[in-house]
Amino acid sequence: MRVSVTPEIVAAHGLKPDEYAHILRVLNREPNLTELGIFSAMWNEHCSYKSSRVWLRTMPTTGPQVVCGPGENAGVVDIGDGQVAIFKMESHNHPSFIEPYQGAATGVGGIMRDVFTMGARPVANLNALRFGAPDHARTRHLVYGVVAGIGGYGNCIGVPTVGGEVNFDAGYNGNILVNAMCIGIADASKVFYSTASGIGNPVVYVGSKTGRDGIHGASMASAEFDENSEEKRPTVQVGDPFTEKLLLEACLELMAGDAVIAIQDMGAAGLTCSAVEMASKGGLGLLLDLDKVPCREAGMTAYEMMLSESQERMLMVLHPDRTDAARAIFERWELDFAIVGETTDTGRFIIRHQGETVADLPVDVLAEQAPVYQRPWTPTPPAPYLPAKEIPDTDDLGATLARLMGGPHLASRRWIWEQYDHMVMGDTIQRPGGDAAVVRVHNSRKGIAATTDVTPRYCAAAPKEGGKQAIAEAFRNLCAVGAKPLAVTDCLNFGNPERPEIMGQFVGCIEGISEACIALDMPIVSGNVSLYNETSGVAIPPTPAIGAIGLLADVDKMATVAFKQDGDEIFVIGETQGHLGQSLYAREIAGRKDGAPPPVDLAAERRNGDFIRSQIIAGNVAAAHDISDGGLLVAIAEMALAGGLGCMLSLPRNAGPRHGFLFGEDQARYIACVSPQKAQAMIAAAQEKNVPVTRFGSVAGRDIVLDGKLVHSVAGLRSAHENWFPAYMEG
Amino acid sequence: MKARIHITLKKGVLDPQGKAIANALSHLGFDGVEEVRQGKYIEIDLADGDKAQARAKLDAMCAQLLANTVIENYTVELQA
Amino acid sequence: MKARIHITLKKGVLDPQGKAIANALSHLGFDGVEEVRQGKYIEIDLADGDKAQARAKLDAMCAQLLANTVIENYTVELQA
Amino acid sequence: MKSCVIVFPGSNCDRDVAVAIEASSGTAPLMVWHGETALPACDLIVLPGGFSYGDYLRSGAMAARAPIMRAVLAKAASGTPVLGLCNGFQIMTEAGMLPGALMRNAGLKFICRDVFLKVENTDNIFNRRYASGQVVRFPISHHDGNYFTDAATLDRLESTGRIAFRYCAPDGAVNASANPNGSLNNIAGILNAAGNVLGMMPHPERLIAPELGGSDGRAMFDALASLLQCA
Ligand SMILES: Nc1ncnc2c1ncn2[C@@H]1O[C@H](COP(=O)(O)OP(=O)(O)O)[C@@H](O)[C@H]1O
Ligand SMILES: [Mg+2]
Repeated sequence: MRVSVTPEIVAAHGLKPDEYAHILRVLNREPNLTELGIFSAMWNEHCSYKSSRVWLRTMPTTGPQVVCGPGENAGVVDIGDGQVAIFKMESHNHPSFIEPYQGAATGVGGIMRDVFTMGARPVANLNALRFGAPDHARTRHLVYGVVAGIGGYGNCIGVPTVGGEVNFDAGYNGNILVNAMCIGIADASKVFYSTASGIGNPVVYVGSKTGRDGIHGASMASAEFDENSEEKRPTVQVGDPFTEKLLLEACLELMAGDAVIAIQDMGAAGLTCSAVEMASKGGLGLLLDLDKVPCREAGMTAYEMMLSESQERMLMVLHPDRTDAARAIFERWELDFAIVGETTDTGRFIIRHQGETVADLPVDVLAEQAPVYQRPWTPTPPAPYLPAKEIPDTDDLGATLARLMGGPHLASRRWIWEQYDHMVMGDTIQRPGGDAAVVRVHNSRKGIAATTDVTPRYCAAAPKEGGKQAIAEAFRNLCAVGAKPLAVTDCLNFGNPERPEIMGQFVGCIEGISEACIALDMPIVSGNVSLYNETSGVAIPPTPAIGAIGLLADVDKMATVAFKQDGDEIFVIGETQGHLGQSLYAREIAGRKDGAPPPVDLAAERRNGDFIRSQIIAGNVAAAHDISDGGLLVAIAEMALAGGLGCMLSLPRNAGPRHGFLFGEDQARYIACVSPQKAQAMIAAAQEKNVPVTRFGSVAGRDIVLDGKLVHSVAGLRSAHENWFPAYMEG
Repeated sequence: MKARIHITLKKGVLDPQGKAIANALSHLGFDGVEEVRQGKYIEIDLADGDKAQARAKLDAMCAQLLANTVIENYTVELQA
Repeated sequence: MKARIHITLKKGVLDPQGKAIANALSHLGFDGVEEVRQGKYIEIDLADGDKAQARAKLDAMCAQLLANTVIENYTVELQA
Repeated sequence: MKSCVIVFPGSNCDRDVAVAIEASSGTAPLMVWHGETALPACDLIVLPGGFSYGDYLRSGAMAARAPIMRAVLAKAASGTPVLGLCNGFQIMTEAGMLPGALMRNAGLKFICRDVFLKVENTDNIFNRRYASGQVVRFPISHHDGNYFTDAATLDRLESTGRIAFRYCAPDGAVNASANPNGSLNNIAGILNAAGNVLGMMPHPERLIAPELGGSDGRAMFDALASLLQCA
């Protein structure tokens, strides 16, 4: 079949006229349709990072703990004892909007493949989700499907889903965000990379058969939505977690030996991206024979095979004399195994099908000469400081607290996490619901703490502060369980980068993230960019989701948020100024969406975080919690709910406006509960480190009481907090 | 009135269940199984007396809830 | 040869999925739904040419794997 | 003690239960591949949790027909203790080792959380270390745990003391609000007539140490280990 390439076809492949002109120049001829498809897959935003690349390069990615930073399937960090943690977060936004169950499920499947491709056994999954307003017509359906899909895939594979975050905001009505993160553990000596080497080595395809799934999915994931997006439906990929479980076990079994030279999972634009990346990294050529590719349907064209996004597939370069042993492993696991090509020294990507050469393209052009854009950007205008006195205090503290705790932003996410198996593998030491999840490194005392964070309303108001805050909050969540923060993965979700104001958000967030990563010693080791999250010209709030991990040397020295016993003293660590701009109180209670978000003092973050961690490890802290969304009183209430205990609080003399003190979202703060016997030691240590501590009360009874007046019973708060989600979902 | 509804995966959409069933059948020694596709079968008892109305209603039920029209097709049969 | 297999819950076996569908339909404003039962529908392509043999084989497949005869009934239809 | 854990494609709690067995008995179990046709001499067989064959078609259906199951059935018939946890329980009912079926949870959702169980029958090798009527806390983690059987079988199970565990409230009350999945009579686990086969949906292997959030499951593995050690 000869289709000549018209401008319409070029446009339908998402290539701009000047990009196509570049193709004509380097090829010195017209590409055929298959070749055009290959270019479009390699050069679209999703694979080439053409709008973001110049900015990603500015991010801090190194540190003594980093074994492998961005550029591979996932980032690799040292966790001591000859072991590494391998982790990454990735978006599956558009597919999840179209078909929430399968979109989310295949997102989880994809991120797990990124991790086990590198030789790690996945040990924990997390997810960062953003949905539209609760009262938007599609929201409930999307929540239902996405949560079921994440659970359906992760539960079946048997990797615990231990954490994540969920926001509801009208800004996501037309573009939900589904960001999935996976963490794996490997021996440092057994990490596998995607750089092919050697000439004439077999290129091997394993896993599921190739079908006509998600053809143009990668391009779809980068195309702005419009009213016609419903028509793009048949490109949905269906996940097969059972096959992925087999693939996981077979790959790890193969990797225990020495057969693998290079390995790459097939994700977006499957065979094309994986083959080109392996060849390009090795400076090689690659020959593929499509007649050897296991297909699910008869009559698939070269174009379809090269662009198929069928799930649960991998491409590897093997040592030729280990190929038979490798085949035996995959056959035992009842997976397809086919030698589909070989490495060459030509530097060309040559594809044969039914006796003909259907593509002959230069590898380096495909992989390295993708366009790179220095997109124009305009900074977000600064938001003015919003003083507490411009916002009224509440006259019913209890009702206000219950409204916050029982509303969509802060209500318990139990409805979600109970659909996720969060205990399988037998190493979940801190379950969902705390500041960070903790999974023990199997057969050791070590623990990996993990969290995902970003506060999009801060990023929208002040991108740079918001970027800093996302890292700072992740840092705090790790410190609050007693973990030493190690490294970060990010998932940068934004609108259309061709609009300067959106690009301005992107740049601002990256600057903030970078500054915070340096100050807090948390390099970025992997990540993903998702742009064009807009519908009919309306962009999502800037949402640079951060996934971070930390290390506990001994899981017995871990803190949780739950109040432990009557009489423990409650301290606020860090300085409270009562910053209400962009707080939940200002937005939800006072209806004020303006104002600057709380400023982030990175030196204070570092100092206070290091302090709380050292106090936890020293055994001085009975319970710890960082203060974030909702402020101090909300954090106290969360500790009370977790422990089933109340408290007697008293406003400090220099508290300033009461609502600012109780609901302000000042950064770099924690609550620490300390037994009376240890309080003096903790205070002395704080003074020595110049860390502000304020006594705020003690754990007592079954009610939250402030200055002698009942604020709310813990039991009553619990029902508000627990009921919102199930009641909402039952609709 | 009784309706029989069949919901099947669209052509070309991966059917992991069907694939696994086909494998299991061949392990059990059943040869000659070329393809297995699994769908749903739903029986609905309706109070309505009018056939045309019932059919319209069932169609709407399928489109709105019973079938996931992104990946599934459906057929409705009405019995007297 | 193509076979269509219907697997339905036996009478008296509670059908949580059917019940949930009935509830959801009424939530969506569909009235007059008296009962919903959900079953499975399986299509099998067989290489066999002989109808009687195929039918015996399909029966055995149902009894041995496709249906759980503790709670389910099955029917097999053969198409040319 | 010699024990075997059967590994089906898609099993995913096989390692977890092996850890529990080793913690109690000091000896790691043998992991036996589903495709084997014979079992070594052993004192305990475990069918672990997970999603054998993806739980496609029906949970446990395909695993119940795996080659190794013939040997498992034979050992069970000759009195070897067999423990089925979660997917293992589903496999047992599908294989006819235990009566009834595990249907989709009444709420239709997958549920992972700790539940309270009332220990009903302690006169068996699995539950000897629990007191009759004791309330224990185990996690559940399943989509298809809604126990169903016909009325006559249910009567027989009830009247012959074959209910091993029932879902209950923290104070031991067995009622509808303590029933997470719609199981008949709040049944969480049952025994065969001889008492050497136990199938249950909850996961005792997940709560065997304080750092995991509790140790109520430990007693089951301790009981098996001590009994089998002096056997
Ligand atoms: N925002 C980011 N920050 C840091 N690294 C990034 C970011 N986005 C992408 N990367 C890195 O770029 C590489 C390519 O990303 P991607 O195409 O998403 O990986 P994959 O092909 O495995 O899906 C990865 O190594 C990823 O970690
Ligand atoms: Mg990858």
